[in-house]
Amino acid sequence: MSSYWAMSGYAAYVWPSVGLTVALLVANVLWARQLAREARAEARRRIASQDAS
Amino acid sequence: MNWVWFHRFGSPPYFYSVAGRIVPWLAWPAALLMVAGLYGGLVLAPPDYQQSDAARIMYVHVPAAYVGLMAYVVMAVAAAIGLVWRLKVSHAVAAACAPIGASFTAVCLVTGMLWGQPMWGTWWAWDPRLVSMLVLLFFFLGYLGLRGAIDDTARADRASAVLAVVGVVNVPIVHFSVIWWNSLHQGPSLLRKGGPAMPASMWVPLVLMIFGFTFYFYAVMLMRARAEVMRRERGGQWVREVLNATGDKP
Amino acid sequence: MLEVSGLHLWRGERHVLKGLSLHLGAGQALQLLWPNGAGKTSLLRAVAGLLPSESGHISWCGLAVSADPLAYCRKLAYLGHELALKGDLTVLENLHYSLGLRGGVPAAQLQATLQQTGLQPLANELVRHLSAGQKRRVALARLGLWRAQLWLLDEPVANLDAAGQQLVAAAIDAHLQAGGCALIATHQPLTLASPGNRLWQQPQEPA
Amino acid sequence: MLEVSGLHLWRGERHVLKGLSLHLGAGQALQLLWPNGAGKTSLLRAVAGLLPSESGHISWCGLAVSADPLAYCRKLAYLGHELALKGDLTVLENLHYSLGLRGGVPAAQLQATLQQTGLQPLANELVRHLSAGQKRRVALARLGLWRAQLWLLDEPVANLDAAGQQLVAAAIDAHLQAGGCALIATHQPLTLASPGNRLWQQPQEPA
Amino acid sequence: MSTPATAWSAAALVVQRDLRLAFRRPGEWLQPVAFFLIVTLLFPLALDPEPARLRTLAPAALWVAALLASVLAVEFLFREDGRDGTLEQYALSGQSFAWLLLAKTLTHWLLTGLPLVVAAPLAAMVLGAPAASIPGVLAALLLGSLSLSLLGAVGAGLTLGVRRGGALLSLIVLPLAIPTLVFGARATDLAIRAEPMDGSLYLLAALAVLALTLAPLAAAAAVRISLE
Amino acid sequence: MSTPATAWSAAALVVQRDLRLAFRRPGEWLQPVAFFLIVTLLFPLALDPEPARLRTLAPAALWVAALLASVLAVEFLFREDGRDGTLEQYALSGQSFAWLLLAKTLTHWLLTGLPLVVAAPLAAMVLGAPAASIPGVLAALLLGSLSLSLLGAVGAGLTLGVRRGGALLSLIVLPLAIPTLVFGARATDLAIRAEPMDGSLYLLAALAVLALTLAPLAAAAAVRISLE
Ligand code: HEM
Ligand SMILES: Nc1ncnc2c1ncn2[C@@H]1O[C@H](COP(=O)(O)OP(=O)(O)OP(=O)(O)O)[C@@H](O)[C@H]1O
Ligand SMILES: Nc1ncnc2c1ncn2[C@@H]1O[C@H](COP(=O)(O)OP(=O)(O)OP(=O)(O)O)[C@@H](O)[C@H]1O
Ligand SMILES: [Mg+2]
Ligand SMILES: [Mg+2]
Repeated sequence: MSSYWAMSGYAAYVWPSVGLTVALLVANVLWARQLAREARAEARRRIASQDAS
Repeated sequence: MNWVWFHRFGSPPYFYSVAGRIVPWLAWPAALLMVAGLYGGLVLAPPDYQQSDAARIMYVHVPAAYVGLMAYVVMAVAAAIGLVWRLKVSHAVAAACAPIGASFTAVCLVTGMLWGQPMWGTWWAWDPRLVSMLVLLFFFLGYLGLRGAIDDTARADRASAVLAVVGVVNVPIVHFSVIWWNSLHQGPSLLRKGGPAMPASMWVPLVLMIFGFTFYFYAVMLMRARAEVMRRERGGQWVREVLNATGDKP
Repeated sequence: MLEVSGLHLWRGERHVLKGLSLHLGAGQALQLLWPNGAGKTSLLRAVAGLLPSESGHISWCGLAVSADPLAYCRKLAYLGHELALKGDLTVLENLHYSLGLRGGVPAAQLQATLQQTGLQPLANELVRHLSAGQKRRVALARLGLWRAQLWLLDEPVANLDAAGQQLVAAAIDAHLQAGGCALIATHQPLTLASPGNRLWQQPQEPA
Repeated sequence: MLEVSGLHLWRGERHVLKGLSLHLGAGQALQLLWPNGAGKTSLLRAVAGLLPSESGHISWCGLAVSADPLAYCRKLAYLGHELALKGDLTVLENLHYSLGLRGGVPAAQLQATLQQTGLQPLANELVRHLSAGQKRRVALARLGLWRAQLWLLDEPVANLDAAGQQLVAAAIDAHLQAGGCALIATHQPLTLASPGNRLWQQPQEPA
Repeated sequence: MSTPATAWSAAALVVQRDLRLAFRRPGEWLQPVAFFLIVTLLFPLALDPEPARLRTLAPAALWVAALLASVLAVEFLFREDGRDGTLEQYALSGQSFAWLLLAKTLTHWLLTGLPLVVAAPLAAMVLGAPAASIPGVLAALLLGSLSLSLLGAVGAGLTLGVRRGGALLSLIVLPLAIPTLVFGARATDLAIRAEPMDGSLYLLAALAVLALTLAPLAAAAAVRISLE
Repeated sequence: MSTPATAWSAAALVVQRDLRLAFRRPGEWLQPVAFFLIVTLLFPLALDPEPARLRTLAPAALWVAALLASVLAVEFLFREDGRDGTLEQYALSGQSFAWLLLAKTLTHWLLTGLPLVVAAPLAAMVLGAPAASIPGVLAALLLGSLSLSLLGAVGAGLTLGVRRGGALLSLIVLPLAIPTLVFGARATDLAIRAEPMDGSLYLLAALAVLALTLAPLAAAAAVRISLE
């Protein structure tokens, strides 16, 4: 198993590549969801205040 | 030619609801394909006879490169449509492409450098393919910078759209640079006359990854575009209806 | 001529104008005397098209301003807290550049206005070298020369001495007489001779 | 406390102050009501030491200010046309940094002043997001907290609504009562309760 | 009604006006040349001035300096005319907007690009280029600076309405300018080594022609947007 | 009466304030680094990228890029604080004006000079400098960028009230900066060739100390004049 993780000596190149990619994939999803949440929250606040007046 | 669907899709409420329905159909296949592709590429595929296990970087490098380029093309096409037909939705799509495309381009560059160090003995070389990919990143950053620097959304849309369209000349340069100039970088090995230059156990995971990344790109892009469309129309009647329909679910 | 109805305006998270409506006919002036932070500047900027409004309707001579924003822009003159004068240009150069945008004015008229606003001796002075009130006077001269129909004035008498304040009032009166209209934010009510002059004390009350 | 005599001041080619003299004792305020461009701002800046004067003498408590400029600076507070507020900092941050240079104030006092000037709900707002009058109020709050003996105020009531103008007058009265003195350039005479209040209409007449 | 001006006479008017303005304010067009000369002069100071070594760097130093000078200069191409409404009037003049902007850009090149070319012999000598290479260096810079001005016009149009536009402008223009930089420096290198440089010059000429046809269109679209 | 702030606490406040402002507006301090990186990147593109040749150019390219980046950045050092009255209040604060401006200048260096130093390894690698030379390159750039910021402050003070100050600023600062440039590039050259570089570093340090003592006084005098 450890020989697998060692990637025949290229571990220092392979795993950072994979790690960086996966991290960016996850971050992009979270970022998009955050934007959607913000957009909805803002719209909701505005509509509520507009209805109140 | 029936243009009705085109105009329908250009209306924000229609786009918002249809895109919302499409996203899961893209996201789940994307996740499955990427898991399968990564497993196939990192575990099942045999080490390359020349590059040994370093070749496994291919499974993230190549799809990231393809999707970075594709993101630019999608962005430029959406921007051009927005310029010509003045469709807000189209501009929102272009704006959504840029950050994702920039991150894929950055992934391609970084993984390429991490691959280059063991293979070529250098992190970076002033090679046409590498430089043109770096220029692609600059175009993405310039697009984002220009969009951020203009306060008025409509003007930001149109100005950045011009830049997106101008920058599209760079895409064929990236792709054909290995053919036009003699390059350090590898030529095409997948889509070439006579079929892929590697065994199926190597190219099948690569193809899975490419499709997975592509689906992923469209899924996240549509998510961003929906948020963008809603942000622009936050006071509008259809937003009110959409929010009432979804209740207080976040 | 100007008709605003049901205007809602947000500044950041603050709901500043809540469904405001107002009407301005030819020869009319409306002075907003609202307290600090009530939304005078915001309203003027929204009417000028500088701030997008969430909802509400603004029309000019019966036509929605969004229908032809460029034509509408040519009809209005906005004078804000910031005077849009370049300190590194002289008074004349500043006037030349900003009037050029609207087609320019004959030299004789320019001279007459300079005379009137007391800027004659300063015409070739850099604006950076003027006192606060003198800068205001330059902005005032420009306003008169633009020949717009709708004046949007944000505290036009700030920094002006007594003579300057009378100058402003006279300019507005002349503008109204010529069939123009004016929306004015101020903390010192101007005494205008025109019958079409109204004051508006609080945003909650109707105009 | 403040004694100015024979002050000559040139701005560019313009001889603005021609041998001006004035005296301000403890508890006294002098309001300059000179017309635009007469040299109010120039005088205040010269007294603050920001403009070098050609000739003339300025002394504080009998001592020439040029003898120990730093000590004199600590005694004075200057509020000019430019408010020295950073748009990208909040109200509290702005106050914190500008008061810190003079030794800072206790938190309780800060809160009390914010309350008084109506800035409490805006304490954590970026100054960029404030209206013109709200910005003025921040500058006013800072002025009160500096606890200087000599106030040099350049149009302190510009942009302020009626309530704000009373606030300024009250602040000046309190300052005079505490033995301070104030030199004020303004176009709207402030009604002060203190007996030491004087108006000065034209630079040609003596104060 | 006066008859509308022909395209040529309209362009001539634009060129004349900009030239006259420039002669009133020489600071504006002297600045890029000064910058170009200062930057190239800094190189011999920063390197130890051994001629052979300097000479190998000359192409890079010349072209980077020219590129930076032209990007800094182009910032002012449309700035003032945009502010004072002249561009608006051009857009409404009934002449092809792209054509008028092309005239403006070429005048700008006459005023800021051509002086670079004129100053280039001095800069090249300072950097140790042999006298025989000067014609080649000039030819490359002539074609290259033309492309750079045209590409800069696109960037200047896009950043016209932007507050602190300078940094953004360089981010936009530099990627576009890379091919010109690469081929221009290569041509200069060949000239200094006294090798045949026709190929590179043809490429530079091709780039200039491409820029000449496409850049005015893009610039016109960009300027129109910021006038809206 | 409250006790006046000590000189140190006053300086700390100035530093904190400018750092906080900078974090609210990252564009401002990212711009010089971006410029520095782009300019160094242009050099390999303009040369043919043969490592040995690139390496000889590296010191000059690094230092010219750093100098230009720092001159472009320093333009904004006093601009905004001058416009909104903050400098006036500093002058009246009862603290030594030169001392407060020194604090401001050092913060500016932290925000624009230090990032150059941080980015320098990348730039040096791009230009083909061997990894072993990086510490030396960094040390030279650290000392040099400090001097450049301080000299820039004098120029920024002098051009504070001047129309279109940018060009004038570079004309004032570049001559002042030549010694730093020369010794800095020499130190870098020695580092890249793996030769002992102590002498040059001492000289750079001496220049930095000189700038540290004299530049704030000159800057304070200059700013005072433009406040008038
Ligand atoms: C920073 C360095 C690198 C960059 C910027 C880069 C960029 C790219 C790009 C843009 C593509 C997609 C081009 C297209 O098909 O349109 C690509 C594909 C590819 N790259 Fe890289 N690359 C780098 C380093 C490397 C290294 C070191 C290797 C291996 C030794 C490599 C191997 C490949 C392979 C095998 C492909 C797929 C080619 C195909 O099938 O079409 N790359 N790279
Ligand atoms: N930097 C300068 N250079 C040359 N002249 C100047 C400069 N600053 C002011 N002046 C001139 O000095 C005179 C006095 O200006 P000052 O700003 O002191 O007037 P003021 O009384 O404050 O006027 P206001 O009521 O308009 O604020 C004015 O005529 C002005 O044009
Ligand atoms: N950019 C902004 N972001 C967030 N809030 C803002 C912004 N600009 C203004 N505000 C807020 O909106 C409200 C109205 O501001 P506005 O400038 O319109 O007031 P005003 O009536 O002109 O006041 P003044 O008499 O002080 O000029 C204020 O409470 C202010 O804090
Ligand atoms: Mg206001
Ligand atoms: Mg004044």
